[in-house]
Amino acid sequence: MTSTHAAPELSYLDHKVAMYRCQVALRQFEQRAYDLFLENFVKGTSHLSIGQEAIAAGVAAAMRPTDWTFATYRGHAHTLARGVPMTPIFAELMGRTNGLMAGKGGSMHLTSVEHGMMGSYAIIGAHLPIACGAAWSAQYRGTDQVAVAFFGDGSVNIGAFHEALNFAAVWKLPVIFFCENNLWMEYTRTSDVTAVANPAADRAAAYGLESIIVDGNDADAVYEVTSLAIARARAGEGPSMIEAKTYRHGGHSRADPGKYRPDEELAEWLLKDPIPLYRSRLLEMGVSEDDLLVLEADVDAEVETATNEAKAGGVPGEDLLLKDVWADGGASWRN
Amino acid sequence: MTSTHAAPELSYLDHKVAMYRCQVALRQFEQRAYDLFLENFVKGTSHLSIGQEAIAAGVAAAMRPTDWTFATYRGHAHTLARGVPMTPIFAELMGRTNGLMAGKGGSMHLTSVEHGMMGSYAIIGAHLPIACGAAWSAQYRGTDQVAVAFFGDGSVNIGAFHEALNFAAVWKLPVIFFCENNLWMEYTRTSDVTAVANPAADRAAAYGLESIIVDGNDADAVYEVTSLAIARARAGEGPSMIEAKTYRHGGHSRADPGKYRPDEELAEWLLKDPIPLYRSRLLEMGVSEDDLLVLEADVDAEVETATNEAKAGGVPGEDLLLKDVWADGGASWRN
Amino acid sequence: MAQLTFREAIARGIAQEMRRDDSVVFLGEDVGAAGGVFKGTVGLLEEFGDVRVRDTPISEQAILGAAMGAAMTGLRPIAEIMFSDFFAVCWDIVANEIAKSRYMTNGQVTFPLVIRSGNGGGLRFGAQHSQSVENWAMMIPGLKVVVPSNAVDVIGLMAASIRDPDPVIFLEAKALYASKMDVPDGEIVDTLGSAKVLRQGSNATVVALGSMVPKALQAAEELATNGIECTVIDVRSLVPLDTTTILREVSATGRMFTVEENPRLCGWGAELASIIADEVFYDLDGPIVRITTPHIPLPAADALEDLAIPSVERIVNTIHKSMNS
Amino acid sequence: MAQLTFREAIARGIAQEMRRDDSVVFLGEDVGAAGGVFKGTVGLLEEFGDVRVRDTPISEQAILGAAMGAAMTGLRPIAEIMFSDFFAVCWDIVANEIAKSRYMTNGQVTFPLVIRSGNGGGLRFGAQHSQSVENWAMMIPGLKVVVPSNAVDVIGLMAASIRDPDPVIFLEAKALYASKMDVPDGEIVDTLGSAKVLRQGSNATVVALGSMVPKALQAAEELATNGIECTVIDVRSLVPLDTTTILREVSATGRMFTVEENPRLCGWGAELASIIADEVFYDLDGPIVRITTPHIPLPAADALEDLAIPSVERIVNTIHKSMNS
Ligand SMILES: Cc1ncc(C[n+]2csc(CCOP(=O)(O)OP(=O)(O)O)c2C)c(N)n1
Ligand SMILES: Cc1ncc(C[n+]2csc(CCOP(=O)(O)OP(=O)(O)O)c2C)c(N)n1
Ligand SMILES: [Mg+2]
Ligand SMILES: [Mg+2]
Repeated sequence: MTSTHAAPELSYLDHKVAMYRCQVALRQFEQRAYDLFLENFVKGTSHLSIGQEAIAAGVAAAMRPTDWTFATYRGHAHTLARGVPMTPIFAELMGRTNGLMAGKGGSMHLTSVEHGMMGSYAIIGAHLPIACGAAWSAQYRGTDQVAVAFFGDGSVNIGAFHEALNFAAVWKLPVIFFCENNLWMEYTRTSDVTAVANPAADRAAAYGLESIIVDGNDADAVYEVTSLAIARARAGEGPSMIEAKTYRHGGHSRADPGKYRPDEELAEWLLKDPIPLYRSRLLEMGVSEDDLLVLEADVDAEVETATNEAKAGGVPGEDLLLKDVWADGGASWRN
Repeated sequence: MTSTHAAPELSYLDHKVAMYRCQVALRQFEQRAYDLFLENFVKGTSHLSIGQEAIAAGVAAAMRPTDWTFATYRGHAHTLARGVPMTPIFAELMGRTNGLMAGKGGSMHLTSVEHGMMGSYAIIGAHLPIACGAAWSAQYRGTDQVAVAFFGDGSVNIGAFHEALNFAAVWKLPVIFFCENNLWMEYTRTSDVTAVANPAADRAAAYGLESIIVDGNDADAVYEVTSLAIARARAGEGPSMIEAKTYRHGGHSRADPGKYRPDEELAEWLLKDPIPLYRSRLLEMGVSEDDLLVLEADVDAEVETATNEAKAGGVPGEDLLLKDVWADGGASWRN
Repeated sequence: MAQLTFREAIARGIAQEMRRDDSVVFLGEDVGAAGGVFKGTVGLLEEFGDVRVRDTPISEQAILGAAMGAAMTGLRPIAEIMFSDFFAVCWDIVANEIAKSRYMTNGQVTFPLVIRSGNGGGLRFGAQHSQSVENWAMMIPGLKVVVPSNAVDVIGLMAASIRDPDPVIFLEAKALYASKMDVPDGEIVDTLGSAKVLRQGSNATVVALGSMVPKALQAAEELATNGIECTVIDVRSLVPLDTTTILREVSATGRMFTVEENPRLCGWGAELASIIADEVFYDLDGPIVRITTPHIPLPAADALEDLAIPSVERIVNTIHKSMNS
Repeated sequence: MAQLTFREAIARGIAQEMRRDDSVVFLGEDVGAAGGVFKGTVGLLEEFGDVRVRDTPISEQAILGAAMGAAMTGLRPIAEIMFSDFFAVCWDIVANEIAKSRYMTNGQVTFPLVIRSGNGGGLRFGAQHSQSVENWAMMIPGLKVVVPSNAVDVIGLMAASIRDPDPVIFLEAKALYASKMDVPDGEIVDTLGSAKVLRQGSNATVVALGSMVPKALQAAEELATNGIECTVIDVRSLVPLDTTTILREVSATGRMFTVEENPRLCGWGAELASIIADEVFYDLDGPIVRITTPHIPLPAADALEDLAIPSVERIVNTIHKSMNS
């Protein structure tokens, strides 16, 4: 497939078109994933980012291929945005041998080390200190790699969040903590259970960090603010925390219709859908409707091909079951 | 013994004298505990509060007998200040049957529910959410009890701290989080590993709380600020966090000479020793030197008697070993 | 008499106790308005209001700390940990605080509380949302550990757990949430520490827990058609453990097989094996065999998960082979 | 050849490996300037500097998260958890993240890291600072678990653990920190998964770990004077487990006794008992008996702690009684 990852050397407009393509690809991918779930191809759970694509696209565009992403269970978008092809992700959701992790991880644990996608973590908060560790390793080895860890608004009340933020600040680690504030936890409104209005930004000061809030439905804004934070991190100026305001269009996970949310709230945010907004912006900037239609059709075709390739994958068996608990490739605990 | 707990109905001066007596009692008790350790009567570890007595005394004076204290492993002072007699505490340190918990808990876990001393907890941070639970119970049952949880400056970087603070704030619980900032963790300076200058106070805002700092070597100041916070809690206005600046004169625990601290730093803080300062204040206010000498001799005698009573205690055996794992009094896990 | 699912039985059991005792309160993530992510607590908020049924932040240490502090000051809290895997983020409160404080204080405090949690695999949730953690709890002195295998037991054991003065870890097999059975009307109260003999046979004793119980029963039926008659025991509670029943039934057949969902090492079956091999060694006619999930993290793919967790087929084959060798 | 204490051996083992491999880094609370609360890491800061030896905040999740992230990106971190009881505040990182991530990613990541920790009782530290948590780690697939019993093994097994590509939980018996022995000069590297037969006898096999090893040896000597000759095995590593040696030695004597410091339920001894009772059942001449701490939190008082943890006397009496009944 064409990489959805926008490399920084692109021209100004190409760069923006690439960010648009990325957002469209994330959207199309996840819509298809939802269909595949309805058709019972996708087993287990999955958490879609539909409505939040500008964040994954904007942040990924600000990263270098050698940088690291740490995502949550809601990690399809971040995985794709780092350039991981669609086929292995679809196949992973379906539990096939051609899956990104041969079916062993599933939707919540997408990982592709070769793309800098260092894992999707399904226990709230856990990956934040882990991202610190990667950043520490970059600092120690004197590379200029940066780690970016995404988390939700509901995740700011777990202990690991706090430990990671203080640790990163004290050690001046090159790590960006990126809060995707979509207002909701699973079925509970985050503001009902959080002592501050901006769950991440209002706590930045507690770690000596600047309070940064950005429109999470605007890929350009996300790109800008992340680029600055990454530049600071590379320059040895330590961590940043960014809070992006956004919304998930669907429910929390595949089984959830999201009915607990007021209709008006959803309607209001649908108007702020990042993809049509970005599309209009491109048209205003002179990109032609035809070019966009071609791009969109191209993504469609990519999704279609990937779906078919994924479905063609095999069913994993005993060999995979007992593979790779240990670095020797096996699962034996005895001699 | 005479209770070291100052009840609020005392006259102004009596109240101050009682706070002085409390501080002297804490100091004398712990000096004796240290001697007993050198004489090998006290086994295991113990953590003294010598230098920090104004906090225990000031806070306890602001509490009602029905209020609850949650302390750390550094809990001798808080236990005494709530009115627990010296004998069972000495005996607990010595592992005797007449110990406060018959030797089963030891120095780090002093508990006397009848005095509102709800336990001393030896895992950093754990008691902060537990104190929230007691406060929740008061709130639910409509009593006006308040929970006070003490913690050290080094404890602000553990996850449980963060969870407890947010939880208490959101549920508006009647709990006071009291930080005894003695500048040091075990052998590491807290400021070396903490992102903010005032470890607790600079984080209050992250939980929507006011930032409160007090001179922890001034029992009156501690009493005032705590009284206000408790009044707010009783009035349903939710939690407070207080940071008191203080210093431990000795090492972290019984085995530690505390040599890692600069001589000047220790010297400076010895000048701020809360007990002589408070003594001078009383003299200035017209309390006679003779009265103070009598009081001090009285405490001496109390320590002496308690030491002897404690030493007379028995050695616990099998019956205590297998007692009270369960509410039925036993330890059986099978039928 | 009404047909109830396992998940509906949870809410019924909790409601039964909340009605009779005002000191019973319930807290957890998404447990109120949403009725729980597994829909195990639907209707509780409506009936008991938001003072007794409380949604919390994602702060498992705070949830269990709050439950502990409330229990030691007069309430009888029920706390939900959504997936039992999340015990790992609050294990200190469970293992170091709740479990030990009564003993450490020489009995000054008591912890009448229940921590309920969705446990185990079968739903293709992957390694961090599918663990069977009954052995995590069993190995900590001071915790009672209850694992029901059907809707009626859910209600009765839930009631017994709530009324119990000690902390109970109540593990609900996620794979059973949708299972249904007829449940009698009226109050149901069971007893902790009583295993149930579900089937009697003379050749071997099969000991199972939670989601493995229906599988063990089905395996026993298949084995019977092959001439191997099995006693099947539903352990129901690991602490207190009904060793009386288990020792008796194993002695009677001379053979024991355990069926465990937990990964292999240090499971409850190992503990049972060690009890049997010590206390009724001379009654044994052959090896004690444990049928467990292999010692691996649980994979997400349906095909792999089905290979990992003991299946009826694997139980049948293992017992068959062992009895005929 | 020099006399070294167990605690000095820790620093020597770590230093040996830090000298040969720049990617080895070390972090923990009070480990640098202070040399560790148990003085197990004295001299490391001085030799390797504060970029490789780092003091951390009291943030166990951050410490182990950092170790994990560093290990997956090319370093070989050693992290200290001061007391093994504190694993409870960071168990998620250990059990859910470090242990499972290699498997979940189908081998994309590797975790060459060591988590070392002071383990067990004997110092009158009470229930929250004295636990033996080897079974906590053993029951989690994906963790290796190493427990040395003497200074030479500390160095060799530490080196092997650091060089091992998988995560190792390295538990140091606090009760042994002061023990001394002669240690050869030069590099010492041992092998994980190899138990050691310390004494050979024909009547019974005693299997011990960590702080229980010297007690088991002493008990064996006393028993010998009573005509009971015991083989004594030092397990040394629970995962990988040297079942070859253990099965062979138990089969040879026909009797197995385990000596465990952990509270009774679901200890490593239960796992061994279940392996023996399955795989060499027909070689057994009598019951398998576990000698453990009772299933209680550990009390603080010296008299009580001594009653709780298996003593030489209790080992002798238990074996004596069992062999003569
Ligand atoms: C420690 C822990 N507690 C609870 C959960 C269950 N859980 C999964 S997602 C979620 C809500 C998270 O909300 P938020 O952080 O806002 O992220 P979002 O799902 O909105 O992206 C919860 C409670 C979990 N995975 N881990
Ligand atoms: C979770 C946890 N980590 C580490 C420790 C070891 N420890 C005990 S006291 C202490 C220092 C605490 O410092 P501070 O909070 O400032 O309290 P102080 O001892 O100064 O009163 C440490 C690291 C512990 N008990 N619990
Ligand atoms: Mg959210
Ligand atoms: Mg301090």
